[in-house]
Amino acid sequence: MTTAAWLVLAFPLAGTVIIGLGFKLWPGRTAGWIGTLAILASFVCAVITFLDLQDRDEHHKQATSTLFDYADTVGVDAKLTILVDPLSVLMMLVVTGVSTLIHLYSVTYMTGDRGFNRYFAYLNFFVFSMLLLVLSGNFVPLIIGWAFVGAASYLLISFWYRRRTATSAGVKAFVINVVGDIGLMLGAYFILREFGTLDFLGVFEQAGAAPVNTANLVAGMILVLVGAFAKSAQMPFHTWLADAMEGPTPVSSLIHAATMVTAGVYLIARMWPLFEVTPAAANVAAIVGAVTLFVAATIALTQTDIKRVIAYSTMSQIGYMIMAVGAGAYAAGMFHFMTHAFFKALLFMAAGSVIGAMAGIQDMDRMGGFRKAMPFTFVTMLVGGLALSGIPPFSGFFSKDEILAYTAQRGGWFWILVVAGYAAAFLTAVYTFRMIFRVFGGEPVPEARELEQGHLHHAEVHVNPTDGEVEDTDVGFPGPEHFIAERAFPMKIAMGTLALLATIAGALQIPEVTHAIDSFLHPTFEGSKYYEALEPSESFTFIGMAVGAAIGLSGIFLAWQLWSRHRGVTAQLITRLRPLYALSHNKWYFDEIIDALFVRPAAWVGRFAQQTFERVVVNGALVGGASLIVRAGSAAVRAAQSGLLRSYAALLLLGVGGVALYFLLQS
Amino acid sequence: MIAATGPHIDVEALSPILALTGGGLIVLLTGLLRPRVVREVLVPLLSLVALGAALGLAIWQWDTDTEIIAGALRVDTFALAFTGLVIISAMVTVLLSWRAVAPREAAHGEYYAMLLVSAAGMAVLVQAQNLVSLFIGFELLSIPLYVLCASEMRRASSLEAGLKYLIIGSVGSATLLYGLALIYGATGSTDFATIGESLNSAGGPVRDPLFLTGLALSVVGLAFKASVAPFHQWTPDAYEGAPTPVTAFMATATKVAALGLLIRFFDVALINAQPDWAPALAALATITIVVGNVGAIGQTSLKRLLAWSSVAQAGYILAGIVVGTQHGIEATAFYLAAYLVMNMAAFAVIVARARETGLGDAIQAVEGIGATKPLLAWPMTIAMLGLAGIPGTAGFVGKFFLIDAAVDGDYAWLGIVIVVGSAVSLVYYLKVIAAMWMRPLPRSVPALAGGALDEPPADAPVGPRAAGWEVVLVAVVCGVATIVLGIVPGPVFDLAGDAAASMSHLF
Amino acid sequence: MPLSILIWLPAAVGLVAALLPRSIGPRLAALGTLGALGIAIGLIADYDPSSGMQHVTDETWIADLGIHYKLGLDGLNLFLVALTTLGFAAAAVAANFRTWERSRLFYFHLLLGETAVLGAFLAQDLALFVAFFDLMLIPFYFLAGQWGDGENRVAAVTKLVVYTFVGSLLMLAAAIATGVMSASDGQEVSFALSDLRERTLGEGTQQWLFLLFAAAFLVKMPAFPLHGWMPDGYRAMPIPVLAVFSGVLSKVGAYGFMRIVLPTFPDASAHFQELMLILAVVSILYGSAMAFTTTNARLVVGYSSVAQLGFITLGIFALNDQGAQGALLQMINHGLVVIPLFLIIGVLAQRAGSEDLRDMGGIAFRAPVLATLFLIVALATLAMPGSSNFVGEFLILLGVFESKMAIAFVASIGIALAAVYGLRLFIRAMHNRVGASVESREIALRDAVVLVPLVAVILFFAVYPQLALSRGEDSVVSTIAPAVEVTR
Amino acid sequence: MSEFFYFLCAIVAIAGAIGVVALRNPFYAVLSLVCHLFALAGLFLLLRAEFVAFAQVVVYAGAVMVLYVFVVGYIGGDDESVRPWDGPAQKGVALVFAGMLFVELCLAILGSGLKALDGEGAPYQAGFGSPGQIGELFLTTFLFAFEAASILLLIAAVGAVVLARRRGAGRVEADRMTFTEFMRPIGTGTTAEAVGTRDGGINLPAPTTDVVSERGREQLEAGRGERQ
Amino acid sequence: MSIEWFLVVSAMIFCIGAGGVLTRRSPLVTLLCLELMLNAGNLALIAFSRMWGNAEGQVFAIIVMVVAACEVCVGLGVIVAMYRRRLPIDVDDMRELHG
Repeated sequence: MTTAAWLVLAFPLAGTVIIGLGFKLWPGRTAGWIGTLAILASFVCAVITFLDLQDRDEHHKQATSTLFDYADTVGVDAKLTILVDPLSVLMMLVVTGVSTLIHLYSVTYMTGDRGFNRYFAYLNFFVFSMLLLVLSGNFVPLIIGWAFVGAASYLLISFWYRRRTATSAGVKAFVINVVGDIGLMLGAYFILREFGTLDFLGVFEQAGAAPVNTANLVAGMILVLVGAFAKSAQMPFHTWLADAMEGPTPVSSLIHAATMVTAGVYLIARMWPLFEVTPAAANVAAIVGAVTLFVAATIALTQTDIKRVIAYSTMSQIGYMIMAVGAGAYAAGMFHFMTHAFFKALLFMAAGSVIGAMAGIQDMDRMGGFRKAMPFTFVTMLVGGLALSGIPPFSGFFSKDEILAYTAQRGGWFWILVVAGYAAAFLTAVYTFRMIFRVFGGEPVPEARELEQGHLHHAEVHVNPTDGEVEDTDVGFPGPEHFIAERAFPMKIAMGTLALLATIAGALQIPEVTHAIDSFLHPTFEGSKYYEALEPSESFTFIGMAVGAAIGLSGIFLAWQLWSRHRGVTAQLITRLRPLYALSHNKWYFDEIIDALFVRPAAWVGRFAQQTFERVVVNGALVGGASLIVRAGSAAVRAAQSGLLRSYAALLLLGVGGVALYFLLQS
Repeated sequence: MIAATGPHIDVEALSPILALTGGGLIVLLTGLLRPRVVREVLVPLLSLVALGAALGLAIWQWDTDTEIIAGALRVDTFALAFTGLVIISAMVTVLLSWRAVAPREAAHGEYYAMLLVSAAGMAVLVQAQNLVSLFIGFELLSIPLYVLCASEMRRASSLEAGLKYLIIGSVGSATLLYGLALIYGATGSTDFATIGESLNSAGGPVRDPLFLTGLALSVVGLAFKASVAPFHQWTPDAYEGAPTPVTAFMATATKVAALGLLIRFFDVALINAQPDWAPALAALATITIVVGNVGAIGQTSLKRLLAWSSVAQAGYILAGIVVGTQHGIEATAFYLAAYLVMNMAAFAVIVARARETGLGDAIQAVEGIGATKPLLAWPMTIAMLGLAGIPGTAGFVGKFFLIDAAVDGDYAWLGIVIVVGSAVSLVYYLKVIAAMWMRPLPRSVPALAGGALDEPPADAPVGPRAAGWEVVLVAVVCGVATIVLGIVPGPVFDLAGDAAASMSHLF
Repeated sequence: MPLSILIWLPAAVGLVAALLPRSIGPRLAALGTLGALGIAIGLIADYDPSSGMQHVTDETWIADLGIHYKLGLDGLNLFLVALTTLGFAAAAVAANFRTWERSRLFYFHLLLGETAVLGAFLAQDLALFVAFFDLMLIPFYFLAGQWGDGENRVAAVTKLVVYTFVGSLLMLAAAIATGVMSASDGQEVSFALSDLRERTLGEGTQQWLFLLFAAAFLVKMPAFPLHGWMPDGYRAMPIPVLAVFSGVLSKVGAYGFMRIVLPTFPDASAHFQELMLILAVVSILYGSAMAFTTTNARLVVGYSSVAQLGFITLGIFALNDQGAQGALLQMINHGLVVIPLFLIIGVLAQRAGSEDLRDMGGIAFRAPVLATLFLIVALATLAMPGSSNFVGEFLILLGVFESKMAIAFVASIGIALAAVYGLRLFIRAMHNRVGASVESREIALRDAVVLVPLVAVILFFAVYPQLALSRGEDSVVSTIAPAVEVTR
Repeated sequence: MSEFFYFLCAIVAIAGAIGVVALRNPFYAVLSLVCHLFALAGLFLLLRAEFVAFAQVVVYAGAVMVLYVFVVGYIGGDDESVRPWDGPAQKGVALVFAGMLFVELCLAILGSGLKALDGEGAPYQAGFGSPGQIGELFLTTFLFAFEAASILLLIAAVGAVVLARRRGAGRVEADRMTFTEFMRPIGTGTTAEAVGTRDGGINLPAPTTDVVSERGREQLEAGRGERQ
Repeated sequence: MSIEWFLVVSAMIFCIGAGGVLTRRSPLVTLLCLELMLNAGNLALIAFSRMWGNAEGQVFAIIVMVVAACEVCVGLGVIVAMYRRRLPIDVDDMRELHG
């Protein structure tokens, strides 16, 4: 069974190496197909692993395997170990599955891009890293996977590296992720100090016995949370996610929606034994999740870049998950992770299709009326939207409401979080359908008309959608061609499949009916004090679901009122609620704050060191000073060497006097 | 009427000095013969023979340890070792002088005779066993040097150097004389042995002001010859003005003699008073190191640069005397040997370049020779690195030894002064190296590949000329010696050990 | 015996090569360095971690001073020796693809330098170490002064030599003092490290000796604020020389701390621990700050080295096993990344016609291979997890975390800053629009010949750092044991 | 009696010394030195050093001083011109330094613990300081010094000749020459010629390349120029 | 007359000579001053020899006279040589060598 798991890791790596080494050889789309097949193979292996796991009895659904000692010295046991258990298998399945579809989607979407092979090498590398992350059974490989996905995300964000916007966004993402890595590393130190091992199982065994809320451990887990937040774009480490939309759309859909950004959720769920002995840290997670999900939702309301809207909604949805796992609703969190992977990936793909139709333009102000022109895209987007807004019977409905129900079950101040959750749910519905109405409703824009005539619009000159800079034609990516789902079969398959999943996945976990996820994950969370204990009462559950559905529908209704029925009302609203609008539109000024707090001071220090300190102290005082003294002495001595014989004699006599005096004093 | 019976004369022990003086007289007389071959070939050859004989005799006498001629001289290993160093330096000087201008100006016979007598004077100085022979040796050393300094009479600077050296030198010797007089007065004897007895006897005048002042004055006189600051000021001028071979001789042999005498003075005669004089000497050493090193910075005349550096080196060596241990004497002796070969290599190169270019001893004379003249560039490089104390050269081992002795004698801070001084000294030593390797050959200076002459400049009777094989030979041999001493110092260490050992049981 | 061969082989070859005709000399020199590399690999292969010091040679050199010609190989210097030979081999081969005037002299100096560095690493006698340590610099003086870049290179390199020699000579004095003072009366003076370890000095003595040694090593590294020689010196050196100078020579200082200072002056090391740690942290932050503001590519790497050596110092003065292990590993890693980095910068400078980052950019598309190599090296430089550098920094910070937690937290900022300047260097050179006068060309085969193996080594260590760790562990632990004892 | 004699000699000696230092005309300075030497000889007599006193008068005040007078006459004994910068300041410095030294010496002499110092000296025994005793010492204890002194005198004389002999312009002696030329005796400028026995006129302006030649100077200037 | 008196005189002469070296510019006179210093030494020697009643001092004094004579003649030789080269006979003008 672990062999299959190793294979899961092996295929994407192999894909990366093959594509990378042969980057000059592969004609046309070959590299794309290689990549897709590699991921597909690893998906198959994941399924095999899953089946093996199912064969085992309840109490032995856990296996570890060590490849070799990575750095096993002086009390540090960093081994290359994988841990296969329901949690990691679930992650494996979702990651490989979604990745396969997105690879498929990319094969056409990226066609014609001059970086086609590089793209698939990176993408495979990402999948490898993500799987390493979810499979690792030891902190060091975990951190490695953690950083690798960060690197992969950097590479793909600045994939179109002729764009300054892309490269700077990449750096931003990378640096914030490194901060996360550092947090994780320092957290690992605390854990190592506490339990003397870096091996997950070793740590977890001792964790049960550990006293609650010991300062060391709390500090450690909070540092671990920093890692989780940075990766999952939780506040205040979220600013990179919106900029990350510089990457190609499939990348956004795979990395920045379906998989990588949810790593934080996985991490917290994986570390549950530690978090349960450090409730303080767990609560921090829950609160930050709640805040993020609300703030992100408010921001999403006013963004006009279609990808950024979805990005902020991703933030918000991950907020839900973090809140869930923070509150102890692990199964719910993972469940929402899964459904979210489906419908959010779907939404991004649909958006990609629209962008294709707009020939690279992402600004919703310039879109509209695509309903007739691209029915398939419209339907899939609609499905995704409904799932996102939590309308029954779509998957999002069940997962989100489960989260809220379980959180509410914790009682006490958790109710505040729940309220925030419902409020955000309302906003979610609003901004989601704002997007849909603005893109597909209303008068068709020229591009839409052109498409209705059956011709896909092509821009004569490509510009960077972010800053309007004209693209570098010498190298010429992003590619001159672009594709829409209606015309590309692979894209259709990918989106269709996801649409289907987004619709039905909810069936896995219908309250009082099915408990697939719950029971599947049970072995992992055996002994958790919340896993069984937290069981919302029947009535409560259904009230919650009713409320959820109602909120979702009313949100959609409001959106319909504002952006479909009375267009233009929004303008008045904006003028009336200027400050709120500004706050939301400027993303609560987080970029500015961080800039003022960290970036500028660092730059200032750098300049000070460069321009002042180096010159004045390092060269001036230390080097210059010394040489100055020496030169002064030299000048003096050589001035005394005047060539005047009598002055020589004078000095000689002076010396005589001095020496004689000294000796006289000795008597 | 007193029947005067001459003292027994131990000719064997006296033989080195006899060889030197006798050789001097022979050379002087031979120089009167007229054929040019005699003057320009035979005379230097004879001088070399005399020196060689002296050296051989010194080695033959290596283990003797006697007082000769009624206690005028003491011949022991230490004295012979230092005599040997002096003789070697003199031999090198003869080689450097062979085709130099100075002998032609001063007439060969006289020139070499004075060189030999001066060497003899140094030998007397290090062997002196009573105040009178000390003083006479001192003068025997100086007076010929005064003349030699001025011997390039067509050059004003040479005369200037001579006169300056003579006047300051005479002040120095007058001071020395007065000091010796006071010592005689305080102890009532001119014989070292008797002086030592009366000093070490109970209630002896060791702490008597009369004696101490005499001591102070004589120290000054000797320090002056060793060009210890603040009595160093004649050094740069005299070294720059004097003919280069003479400079080489002064820089090495004179130091050897003066420091040898200082050792006898302090580390043997006055060893019991070491706590009294050591601080003063240490202070002088520090001043000397500082002054010498900073003075050398920014010099453009190589001879002047080496003069200042020799001042600094004197400071280093003084550290070995300060501690007043056998270890220190050993270190001093070794360092003097190392210092001798390093400086000789440098001076040989200067002579060679001065002959090949019209640039005299200016640093431009060596610019760019790294590319064209490895046989000169490498010895100079090694010499500079050695003087700076870079590992792999004699200088490093020597400094190591000196610092070792300093620390051993609880003068660790002096060791640190030494290393700081060496660090500063790199500034000017590297300047020379940079000139040789990292600057282009000055365009207008004729590059003499294998001594092929091109048109001499109009104003010089004989223009740039070949360096002469013997000069190059000296440079190479000394360069190699520097390296060898740096890697296998063992043998020379043993000799220095013998020398030091022979001192320990004197008084 | 094999060690003596290893040390003297380069110098001998260099001498021979200097006498052979111009056509053969350089090739032979390169072969010589490769031969040394071969020997080093052989030594790694037959190294036995369990049995302490190996291949010990112990001849009396200068009996009167108690100086021995004593060499020995253990886990502490094993990989540093290998690194040295690798670095010089790379430099010699790389240099072979360029034409130098008076080339034979160039290689003579280069190989003499290799001998000196190897000697410093292998010496087990303090005096011998000092000798090699001081000698080390001279060949580089000639290399930079004669074949260097820039108008005022002579002044720059003179500054470099004098500055570093102030430190080295102070150490000379301190070393002698150590040998003499540690010999209690009756004992024969000895400079053998093994003896010095046994003969402990008084607290006060240890302290001033420690400071003198520290001066030498910190200057050599260089560490803040003693890096004044670095900017000019780096600009003055020819690229292959600079690669070894920064990649290998700087390690001798750090190595000296571990090999000499910690075992010989345990009390002083403990006494000055905070001072050194703070100095190290400041070096990290300052170096990083300089690295992401300066625009000269060489200096970016130069200042990053200041930061990296700060990390190494940090690990050493954590005064515990983790820190030391990490420091040792990090020395190797830093050498491994810096050498290719400088060679790459050389290539980039050819492309852009300048070493200024502002004139570079955008050649990744036409030079994917170069970009990939550069990317790997850059990510390794910024200690990305999965690189061996990460393991090094992980252990170092763990060590500091165990001894002085607060400092570990401050130092970890350095990792984030490293990400900034690392990526900045890569992006400014490779991404964005093509620079004005940049000729966008793929890496030439002759450069690849040198770079690819180096990158391969980096990748190997990234996958299996255990190789170095397991071989080093016993020696490191036993070497620093005295200092660790004191802190306990 | 002896007191009077002592003071007479002492005062004259010191006065003579001061005269040497003070008189601007070298010729007068020499003369006052002569007086000084005579007075000193007197003091020697008081100290029972008859032979030394005698030698002092004959050798010193006689021979050496004559040499002086000759040279002064030869190079013209005109007064030292007064320079602006060596006015009182220079003299002041000299006075201070000399005074300091004098004080120290007096401290040494008067502060000494030696009883004998303020005695008349050892009891006089016959023959003390007589030529006989001195001569005996010279031939026994100080034989070496005696011989060495002779060498010293010789070499000093040679040196003086080397320095002071006449030189005229002569033909250039080529650096390379045929063997016969090389063997053929020519004017060499040895002592023999200096004392003017044979072809003294012929002297050789020998090659002066150790001197900085004109052309060399230009290059040096140029060099300095480009360095600054 | 006690020996000290003589010594004081000799010390005075010595210092006068030294002062002369510092003040006089003509090398001729400087040489005379050197003579003074040496004579001071001589006087001291003789005084001491009287004090100890051994003639070594007197012998020494005679040697010193020889030395003095030698210095004088060499010194005068240099001066004459300079005069021949038409060089100024003035120590303050001998400044080609300095720095």
